[in-house]
Amino acid sequence: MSEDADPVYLDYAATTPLSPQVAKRMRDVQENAWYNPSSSHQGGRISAAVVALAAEQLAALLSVDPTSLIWTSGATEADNLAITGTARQREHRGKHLVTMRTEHKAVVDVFRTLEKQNFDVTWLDPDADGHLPIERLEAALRDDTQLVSIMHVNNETGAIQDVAAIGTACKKRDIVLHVDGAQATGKIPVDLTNLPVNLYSLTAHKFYGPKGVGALFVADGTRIDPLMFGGGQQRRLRPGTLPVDLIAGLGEAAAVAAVSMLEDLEKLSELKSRLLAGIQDIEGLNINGPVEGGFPGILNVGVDGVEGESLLLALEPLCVATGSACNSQSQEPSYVLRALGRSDLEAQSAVRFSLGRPTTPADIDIAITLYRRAVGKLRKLAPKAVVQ
Amino acid sequence: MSEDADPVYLDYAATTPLSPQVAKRMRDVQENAWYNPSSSHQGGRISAAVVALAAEQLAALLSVDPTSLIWTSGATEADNLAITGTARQREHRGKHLVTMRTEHKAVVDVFRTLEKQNFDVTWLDPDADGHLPIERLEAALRDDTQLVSIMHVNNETGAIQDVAAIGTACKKRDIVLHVDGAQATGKIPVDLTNLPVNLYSLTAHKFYGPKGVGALFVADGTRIDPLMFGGGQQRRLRPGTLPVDLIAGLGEAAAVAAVSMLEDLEKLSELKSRLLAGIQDIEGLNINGPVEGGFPGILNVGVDGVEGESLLLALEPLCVATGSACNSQSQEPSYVLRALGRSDLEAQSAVRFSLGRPTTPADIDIAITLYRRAVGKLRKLAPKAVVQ
Amino acid sequence: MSDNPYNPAVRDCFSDPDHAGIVAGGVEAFFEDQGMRIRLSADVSEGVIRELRFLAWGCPHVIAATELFCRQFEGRHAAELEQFASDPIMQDLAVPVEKTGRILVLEDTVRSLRAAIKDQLSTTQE
Amino acid sequence: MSDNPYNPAVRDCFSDPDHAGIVAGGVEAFFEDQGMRIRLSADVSEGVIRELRFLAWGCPHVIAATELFCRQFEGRHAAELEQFASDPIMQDLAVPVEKTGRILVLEDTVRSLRAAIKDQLSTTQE
Ligand SMILES: Cc1ncc(COP(=O)(O)O)c(C=O)c1O
Ligand SMILES: Cc1ncc(COP(=O)(O)O)c(C=O)c1O
Repeated sequence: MSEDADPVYLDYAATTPLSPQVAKRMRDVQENAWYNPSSSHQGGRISAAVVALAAEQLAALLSVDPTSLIWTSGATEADNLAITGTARQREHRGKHLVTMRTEHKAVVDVFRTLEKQNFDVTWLDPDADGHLPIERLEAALRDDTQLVSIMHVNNETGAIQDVAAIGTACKKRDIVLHVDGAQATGKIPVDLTNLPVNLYSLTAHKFYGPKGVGALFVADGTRIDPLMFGGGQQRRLRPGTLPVDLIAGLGEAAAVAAVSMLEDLEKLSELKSRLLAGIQDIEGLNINGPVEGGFPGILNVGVDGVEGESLLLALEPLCVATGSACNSQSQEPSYVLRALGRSDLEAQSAVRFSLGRPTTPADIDIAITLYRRAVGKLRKLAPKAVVQ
Repeated sequence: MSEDADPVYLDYAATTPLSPQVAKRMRDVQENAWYNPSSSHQGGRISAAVVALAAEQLAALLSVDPTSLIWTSGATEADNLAITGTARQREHRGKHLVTMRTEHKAVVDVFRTLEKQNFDVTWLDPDADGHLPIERLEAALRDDTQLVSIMHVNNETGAIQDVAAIGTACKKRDIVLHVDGAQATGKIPVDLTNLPVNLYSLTAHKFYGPKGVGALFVADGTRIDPLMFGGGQQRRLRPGTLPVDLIAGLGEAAAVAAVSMLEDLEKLSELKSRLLAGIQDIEGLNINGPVEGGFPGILNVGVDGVEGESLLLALEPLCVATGSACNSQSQEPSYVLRALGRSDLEAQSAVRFSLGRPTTPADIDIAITLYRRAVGKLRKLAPKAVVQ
Repeated sequence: MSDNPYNPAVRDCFSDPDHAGIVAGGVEAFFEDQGMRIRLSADVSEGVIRELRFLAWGCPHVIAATELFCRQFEGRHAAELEQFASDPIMQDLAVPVEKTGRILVLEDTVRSLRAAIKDQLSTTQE
Repeated sequence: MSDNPYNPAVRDCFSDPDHAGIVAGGVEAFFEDQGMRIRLSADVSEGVIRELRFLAWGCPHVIAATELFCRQFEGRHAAELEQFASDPIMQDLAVPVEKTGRILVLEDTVRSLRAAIKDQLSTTQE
């Protein structure tokens, strides 16, 4: 960054830089295996082998079979493919679908579109911490329910859903479960062999892999309709030339994550505690999301009496998010926090600190100082509300 | 390549390596501007500026406004988005669509899917050279025709369509014209300000840019429905985190192409002539596609009495394609060559030599030697057909 | 994809709001709309605005616009407030169109301040 | 995404088909099916296949299988042709399932060769 001096990046839930190992692997592939993996000549075979290795690496991280992975351009596409693909595939059986209000836009907007196409969508509310009470899910399931889509780790609050319980509830009723694992993959242990999940979405750039590539896990026996057509690549489920270097980068990121995950988690927990300790005495501070047990890389806090956009500017050179990165173009208060019961005013002051592998205690200390200063400054600047 | 010794790559229509300038630019972005361009903080703005520059670079190559470009994962997605998006957007006006039999799978398979959804598709045949006679198009257009999709440069034969004439015919009747420019962009001059085209698809990896990124040009006033949903990115037409490094690479590839195109074309013409001169005396050789006036980077030839798959293996270490790279998994004779009037037997022996910026006269000479030897060997091996 | 949404003038006014605060015992104006709140207070004597202070709750453009207003009108004749229009300020601060409505809250507050100063003058002259 | 579709045995038989050709005046068999064509010719004397040659039109697996057959049976007793089965050859060459049908063309040609040799023997013994 060069715009201003010494920025501190605490927005790793929005995106991450390439891990050095990933960058190295991608460079190697770009130089020595840049062929089209579908070509039947020697070059094509070299690239195909690179793709096969990446599939193994990612499969190992998730404990799945390499052949169950479909490469996509990211989690957005994987979510679209999984949800629309299942809805279409099972349309003749029933048109009831279930999801949560706190899902990412890449899920919410797909369901909104399906609603317009006469699908019947039940939008479940989380509890105040962001979790889905399993009774709420059970109560929503019907004879004609075909699909449940629930995210694993929430991108705004870090809340982790009980995927095992959700999956068990679905499986009993032969309902397909899709899980948006964009914020979980490579960050917390995900063992899809032992989770009753049919479809699982992920994206590489959230765990130090390249942007523009992701994957959809499709369990054996789960059938979905494709979203795009052309070419016979990937079992006709997803056409297009395979970006061999991006796929290699995704595989390598998975391999790195597999090795460093526990260490990463421990470090993130310590850093999150440090951050919380540094700001929790601020008057009127509230935590958005689970106080305990959430993903330790995310801390979302709001304060009274401070306007969100001004807070963000006053925090510079700290790079944090007000809501989800994907919502940050709009100034509307986060619908995720609203679903947790926050008022518009509370929601709009929310700041998501998201920590990553490169984060240091010094970064946290700077963040604490900047946050305290910004809140103090804006509070001093604010006139008292006058009830008119 | 390491599998065997000294391969000669003449499959640049399948994919190309990164130009050194593109690789350099991408590395720089990966290190210094790897943020999420949608983030409203300092980092996000740095990445947004990178994306804006890339849009300008690509816009300059195509003579369009930067705001008319939608980033996609490649031409496959751009084709799907353009065709499905137009068909859906204009469905209420009419359900007749027109395309050619010689289109890429990423177009053909989308129209096939639309046919299943009760759209009425007219499949036009090319002449023997691969061109679309404009009277054939005119004759096919009806009052309820909403979309025509014709590719610019054919990926198997190099035939170049008269996009200006096609566009004029469409414009008169308020029909949307989509052009698949995957094999044209960055290779031949494309001036979309002066071509009556509504939608134009492209993919970076065909002109020394990265794999996994492409774009769709959407002319001012042309409206399409999105294919995917989620997030507000890209005017709600295409969601997902923007892969800033890939987009930067696409922009840079466009900038390089703008500078080197004429020189590239001249060189390719010379190399193609050299190749043709070296093999044209082979008995029973025929050229698939235009003998004159096609894209000089592609030469597609067939020979009597030789089986295609064996020819490909006998040609090793020459890396060439039998049909389109995207079809090469299937052993079926190319439907493109069949549409040109070739028999199955003729089509299956076809070899596409596609030359690129790194191709040298020495590569061509090796290709000539290998091709002559392989044809000779397989012909010697072939028993005469016995009419039973 | 956004360019930097805050031009240097916004950044300067926002990060160094010299006129933040309240003029104790000064003329006051307060306006609240669209979730924005602006409070102006002024020390006016002999028709001249000797001191002009603000408090504001809103986005950076609202805060910067209010600070800029104070910078521009402190020291000038109160009568000149008549000439105030938000357009030049919006230009100086490159306020995006979608925020125009917010800046009009400043206009309303300034109008209210003018009225309050007139009131005070008439009270004083009585 | 394909692994290398040709194992080393295929590559060897395909690139060095020592047995390509025709035995002039030998016993002949020809079979054509599914677009594949195989011609075998053999010099058989005293019940032994002294020389075995082939011509083939087809994919690399067909050519390699035919060459491999020749390598295996040249020099052996013609009676041993009875033992010929395409399964071991398909295994040696790792022939993909979708090509199994093509290799059966070889089986048919060998059967036809066997018959031709028998014919010749009976003619000779007459
Ligand atoms: C939970 C969740 N799902 C989906 C996505 C979409 O990922 P991408 O933008 O890489 O497609 C994101 C991140 O933006 C996310 O956090
Ligand atoms: C004419 C044409 N259209 C579309 C495509 C698809 O491009 P991509 O695979 O990059 O999506 C290709 C190349 O594969 C092509 O040659």
